[in-house]
Amino acid sequence: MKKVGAWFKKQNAYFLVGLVMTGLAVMLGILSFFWTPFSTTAMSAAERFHGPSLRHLFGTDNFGRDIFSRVMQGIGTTVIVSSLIVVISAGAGILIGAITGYFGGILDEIIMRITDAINAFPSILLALVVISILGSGKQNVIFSLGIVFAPSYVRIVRSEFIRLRDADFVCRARLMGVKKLRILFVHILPNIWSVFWVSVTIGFNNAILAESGMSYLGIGVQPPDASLGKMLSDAQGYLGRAPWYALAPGLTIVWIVLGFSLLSEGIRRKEAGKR
Amino acid sequence: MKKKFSITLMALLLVAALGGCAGGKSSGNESSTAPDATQGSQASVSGQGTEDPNGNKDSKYGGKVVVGVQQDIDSLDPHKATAAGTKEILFNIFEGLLKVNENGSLICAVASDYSVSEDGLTYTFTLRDNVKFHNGANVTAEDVKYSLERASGLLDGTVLVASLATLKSVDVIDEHTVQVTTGSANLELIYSFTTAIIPKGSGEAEGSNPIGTGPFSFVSYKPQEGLVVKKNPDYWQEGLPYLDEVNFKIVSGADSALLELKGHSIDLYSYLTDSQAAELANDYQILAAPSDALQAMFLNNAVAPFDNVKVRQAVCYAMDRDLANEFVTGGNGAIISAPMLPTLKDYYVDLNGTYGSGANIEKAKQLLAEAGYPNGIEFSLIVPSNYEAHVQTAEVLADQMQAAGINCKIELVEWNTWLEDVYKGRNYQASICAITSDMTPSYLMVRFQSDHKKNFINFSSAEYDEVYKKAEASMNLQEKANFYKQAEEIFVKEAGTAFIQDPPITIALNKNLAGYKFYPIYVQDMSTVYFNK
Amino acid sequence: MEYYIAEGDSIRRAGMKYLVKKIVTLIMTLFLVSVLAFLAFQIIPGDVVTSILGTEATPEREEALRKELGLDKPPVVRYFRWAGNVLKGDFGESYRYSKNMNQMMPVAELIGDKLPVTLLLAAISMVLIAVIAIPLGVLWARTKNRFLDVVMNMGSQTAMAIPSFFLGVLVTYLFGILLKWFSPGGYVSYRENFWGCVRYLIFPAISVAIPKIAMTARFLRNSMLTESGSDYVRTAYSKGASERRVAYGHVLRNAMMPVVTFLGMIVAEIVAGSIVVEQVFSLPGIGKLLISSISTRDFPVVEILILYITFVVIVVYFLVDVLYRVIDPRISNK
Amino acid sequence: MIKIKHLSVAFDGPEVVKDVSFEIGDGEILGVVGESGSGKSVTALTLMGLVAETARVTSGEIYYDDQLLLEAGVPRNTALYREYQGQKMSMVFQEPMTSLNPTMKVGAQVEEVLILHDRQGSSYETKKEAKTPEAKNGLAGWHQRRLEEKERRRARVLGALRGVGLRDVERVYDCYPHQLSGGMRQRVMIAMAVILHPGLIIADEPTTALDVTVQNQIIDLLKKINQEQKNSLLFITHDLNLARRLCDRILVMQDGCIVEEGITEEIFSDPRGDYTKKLISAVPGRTGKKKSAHQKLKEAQGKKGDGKKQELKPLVEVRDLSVSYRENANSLFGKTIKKTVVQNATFDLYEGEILGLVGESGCGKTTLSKAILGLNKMVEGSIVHHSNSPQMVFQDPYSSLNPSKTIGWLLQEPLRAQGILDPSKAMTEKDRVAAAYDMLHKVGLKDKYFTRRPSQLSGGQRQRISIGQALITRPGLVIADEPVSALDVTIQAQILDLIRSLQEELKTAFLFISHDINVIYQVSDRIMVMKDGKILEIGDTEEIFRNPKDPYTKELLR
Repeated sequence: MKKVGAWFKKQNAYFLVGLVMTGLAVMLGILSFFWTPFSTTAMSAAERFHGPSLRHLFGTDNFGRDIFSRVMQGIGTTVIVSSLIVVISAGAGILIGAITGYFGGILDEIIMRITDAINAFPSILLALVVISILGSGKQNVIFSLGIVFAPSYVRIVRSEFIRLRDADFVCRARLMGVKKLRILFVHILPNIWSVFWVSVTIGFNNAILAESGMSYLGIGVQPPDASLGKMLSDAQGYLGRAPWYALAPGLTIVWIVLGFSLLSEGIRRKEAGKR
Repeated sequence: MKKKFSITLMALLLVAALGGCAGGKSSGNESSTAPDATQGSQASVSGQGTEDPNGNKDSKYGGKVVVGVQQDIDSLDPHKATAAGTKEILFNIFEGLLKVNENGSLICAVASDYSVSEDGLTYTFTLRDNVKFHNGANVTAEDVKYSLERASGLLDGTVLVASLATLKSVDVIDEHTVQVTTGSANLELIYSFTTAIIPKGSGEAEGSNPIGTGPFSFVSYKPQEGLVVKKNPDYWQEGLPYLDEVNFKIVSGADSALLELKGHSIDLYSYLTDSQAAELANDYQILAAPSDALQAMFLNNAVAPFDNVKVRQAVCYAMDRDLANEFVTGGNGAIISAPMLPTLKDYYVDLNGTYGSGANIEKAKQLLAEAGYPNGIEFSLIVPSNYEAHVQTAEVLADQMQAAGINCKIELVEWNTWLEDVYKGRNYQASICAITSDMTPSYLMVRFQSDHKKNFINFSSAEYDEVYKKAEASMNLQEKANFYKQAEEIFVKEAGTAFIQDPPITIALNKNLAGYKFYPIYVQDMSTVYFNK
Repeated sequence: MEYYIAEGDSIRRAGMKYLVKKIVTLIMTLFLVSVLAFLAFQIIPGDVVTSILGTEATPEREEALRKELGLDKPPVVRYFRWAGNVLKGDFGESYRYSKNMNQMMPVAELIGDKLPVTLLLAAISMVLIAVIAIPLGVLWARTKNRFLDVVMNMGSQTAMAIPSFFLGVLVTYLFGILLKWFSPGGYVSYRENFWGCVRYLIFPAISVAIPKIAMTARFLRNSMLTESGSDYVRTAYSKGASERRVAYGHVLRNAMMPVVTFLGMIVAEIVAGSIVVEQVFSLPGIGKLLISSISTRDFPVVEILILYITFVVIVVYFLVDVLYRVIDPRISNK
Repeated sequence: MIKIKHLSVAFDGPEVVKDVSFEIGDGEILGVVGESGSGKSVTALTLMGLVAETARVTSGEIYYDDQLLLEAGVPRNTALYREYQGQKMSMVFQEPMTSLNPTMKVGAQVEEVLILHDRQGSSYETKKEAKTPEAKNGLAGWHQRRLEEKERRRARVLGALRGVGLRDVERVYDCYPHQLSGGMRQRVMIAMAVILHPGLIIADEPTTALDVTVQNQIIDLLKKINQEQKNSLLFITHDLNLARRLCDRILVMQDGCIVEEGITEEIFSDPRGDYTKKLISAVPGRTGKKKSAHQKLKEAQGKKGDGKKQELKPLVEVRDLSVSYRENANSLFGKTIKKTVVQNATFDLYEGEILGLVGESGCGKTTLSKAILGLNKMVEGSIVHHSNSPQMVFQDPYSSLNPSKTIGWLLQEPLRAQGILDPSKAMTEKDRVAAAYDMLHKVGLKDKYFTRRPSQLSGGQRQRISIGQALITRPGLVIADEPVSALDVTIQAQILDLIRSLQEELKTAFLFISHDINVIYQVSDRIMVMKDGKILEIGDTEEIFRNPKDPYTKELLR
């Protein structure tokens, strides 16, 4: 324990606050798969529109469901959906970015034009196309947003690879006769983690905001699954009578996104300290 | 996204061959303004003695009103408009030979009187003499002939109003009379003569603004913003309309409408959900009336597990309609079990008893076991995402029916996807939505014939088809009603689909506005609305 | 004593080459996007005919409408006929919005009517961003006290974390309903009362601008901190310049360069239509038009809108790039 | 003039400057010599009042004439300092490339000094002019006066620019810094420093980043200014030779203290401190070392039997090699013109030999080396290699090692790659680790560095690993492109010794590239002199140094 205590003291404030906020949210999300204070779908006519109370931390919604349990489940869905979105878009970003950045030429030109096109394409239309191919539900949100966010990663990874492809140690690797793929993924890739990590956290936040935006517009996670975006768009109808119904999911989104950006700021400062 | 399906214009009363039309004005009873108006009864606000129009200007005349509308206008051409939301507004600009009043009965409009021949093949209309178009020109027989020929397809071959397709010819007898002959006799054809009368040639003239004979005349239309109409000073009904200008403002969705209502930038808005109505209770008058639509969990009879009648019956038993009514429509909806509207009293038989309006879990489980599904069924329930009421009903019922082992996975789809996959493609297991109706029994029941192209639930029962054919053909009112009732009983016995309720229309009306009349079919009649200062 | 100063005309000619290359990429991307959008419309279920007729669809009627709208021809023919028209300047007519009795609304007129709303919103947002973010950024960079620095940092992180539709709802609720500074939904068209329209647009502009202000302030602060570490700052101090003169005279000049690019990207993002904010404030801008046109499968409107958005995004990026070269003498014509 | 008593400065932690006291007389040029980290720059910056806030003056005072500028414990009097900075004392920095504001015209930056100090109007010139007849008053008058003032200032700036030897000053006035060469920018810095005729000029390594020829011109300029303006100069450098040519008195600093002080000649003739001796010997002077290089060549010949050079097999034969690259022409669609960087170079490189290649930056030596390794595409003429995969050592120690890997991994990577290329040479994991440790010791580093990352090593240590990585596969030829020019003098000497010893042990041929003639002299058997892409002279080290044929070589050897 002493060792962990020491480790904590050494960290900077941003890292700690960020860790606490995200840790709490992620734990709640994971817990929601096993246990929630109330069933997330059980309705009770008697308890409709109850304000926040000890029994219902965040109050109840128009069906009398406990908002706190639904927010917990919402966190679970949103965090998982967003992480999968980041995995897909980051993975695509690395693959395409590395190849276009390192080799350049016509391939680079074509792929960059495609990424520009995807980037300028309204994500709503792209989502609709994916829905019609894949059917609605979580996997379509994940896949369509994965495609939508890939271009930003491609651009970052590509510029890093362009920067490093003529660095001295890469020149030397070529002289040694190291194979092309090995140069790409063993020599150059490990050097772009710090820049990549920052864009991953930003990407994660954008994924959360986009997922909730999609649910807000009605194409996204299907009821009765609770996604924070869907809850927020439903709650808008009851602003007058039950403002807590809107504030709970809204503030939770802000809490998670803020937590992650503080965490990434903490890591960035730690990283800067080490170099 | 459009709230309800579009409907053709039909009247309630099957008037005998020589029926005349009721007088120009009719009075209705005072409506109750309490939020939960009693369901089923015809609620309308109207009625005051005739007032000398240009007499005292103080009491009711003048003022501007903003009406919140959910869906954009799909066409300014009365004959081509299909969306109910568009017809609802054009009702104020255009009028046909006949017109519907708030009780659903036909009254004379451009025509002052009409008569139908013995064999039901020729209709003769005499024109009212002081009716003027908005551009000041008098309505002539030529205009009527042009309008009816254009709508029926006699003019250029393309049928615009389907129900007029059977017309053979439209002849001008003299200045004031027009005679119309039809190919086949059909008692319900009379209601198609509410089709709009427009000046001769205005349909084809380049860039011409809509000209009709209605209480309000067209001012301007901006897509996505709204349609503005102003008072028609020389409207043939004395004393109407009261308002100077009406702006039908397009609102982007239920949620932002609520914000705008709270900000008092809209005076009248319908399609409120129950919870929204409760939100606005103290700023607005909240009025409710049945919407005359049938909300149901439609079961695809051609697809497992609903190809088995016992399973369908089990669903009907397990469904707790009262719960849905209470949660979604605040108890204002009318529980139904058969494909018929309670308001069509002559044809309605109360079959709620067969499956009960509460949840009968044991019966449902027993039926499922008999049908070979001892541990329940699992199916996907498709719901159009733009209808908040249907989505909420789906969530309530999905949770409630689990007790009976009926597990449904809700799948929200975009409106056009619903039209393509469910309505036209028929590849779905179950779907919650509503089919609107008009005042004719045939409109609802015709679709359940096995071979009918609108039978999207693939209901097929020879017995039903046979009885329906008889009902359609019979010319005797009493006999026709009995046949319809028999058809309803067969459908309910076969549990073709699990009906839920006839949801109410709830509207929010500015506190100092009065004179709003509810119509059984999609009409926003602004001519009777006035400001009581 | 060697001595080189880049000649004037070589800059211009190299600039031309760069310009041509950019125009070619613009055309290629526009073509790619238009094909992508066309394909999307073939794949999405339901087309404009089903959408128009709804449940009233009878096969004959569908057939007639399909022929009337020219949808009966094979897709490839339709695409090239449409593309031909666009190149000839005729953007075609909307399938859904009618102009009057028998004419449908031409797409150019429809978008032309909606565009000023989005542009006005973008302009007001940019003014808000520039006016608030830049002084904030400079203050933040120069402040010495820890507390203010932490407050600014947390504040900007939070501002960036709020989803735009939630922010829209909060702004409407706070300013519209509680404080009654504006009546929600009371959008007044710029044609009748321009200033009334601007007054209304301030509030959606606030919900667009808040996260962007936070981003710009942070960006400017970081840029100023990096610049104030460079050698020429030490030289300036060695000349006896005061802290204020160095901060505004030297550091801000150089720190503003990357900020200009950053602002350029933000302009592209806003002008491409902040769909959700237009939805919440029911502003008849191109963002809302795009959403409703997609759901009503109004193909001509959607295509032109997407082409417009792509065009704006690429042109703005290009302008920013050129601007960067013009104002930053450090970069000779690469 | 300047009195510094018991000055010590600490950066949150250990003291960097420890109890330093010295004086600078009027018109005297005082040299401060020491390696990086010896505290010489911090002392100068503290005197000038430019040291970072985090620095704490723990003891001592600084006097200018007899005005107390700085006292330990008392926060710096910024108002007073601003008065002195630029007017009473000024500073010239090491990096001319970045010391000027890139987005401001050169003229304006020099003029800023006048603007800053004119307002106080205390400087000698402006008082004289104030007596001119009173111009019209009122707004027009005010505007008129401003225009005149501006014109007067512009003239003074142009005068100052001419004073530092710049030609075509009107044009330079309106240029941006990036449009001028390094040397010209340093002259502008000097103009800025001397325009108000301050009593003291501090020059912190003003010539380190410049080429040799330009270096000499700047030194001459500083000497001229000192004689003309009779102000004193504090000249900070790590290069003893430069200090010797310029300074009257020299201080030697090590680890924050002054270890020796004295007249220049005394320091050089009989250095008292042993650190000073070490410094002097580390400087690659022309004396002493010469024989051993000659000797080595003789031995090589001797071993080979009849002593003629021809028996040594050439490793690389280069026959009129021209290297150029495609620069897209300015014309819009015109064909890209070919810019030749290396013109028909012809030379041989023998087995086991160190061939030195010397030339100023931009003369094409790096392009030549990359061409030999096949890294350039646009090559004409022939290159014949007789050895297997030649390796390269780069100048910048920070970018020549993959920062994300451990030293052990870096040393094994060449062996892994070789194993894949030529299965016969494949080695097992254990052998590779052993070879890596062996090379680690060869380059003089302890085992503990095996698991460290490059970021945890000093510049010198990193260069050792870089050399080890190049030699571990026993290549026939290694090209070292300015391997030591980024390092301090003492560390430079160690690396050069390392290269020589490894070269003898492993018999690898080296092509050693540098712009520093003294380094080349110390390490190479034969020397090639290059200018603007052409090889001017090739010959034995001894011969080149005794009678250089080409005028350019003479200038280099001055």
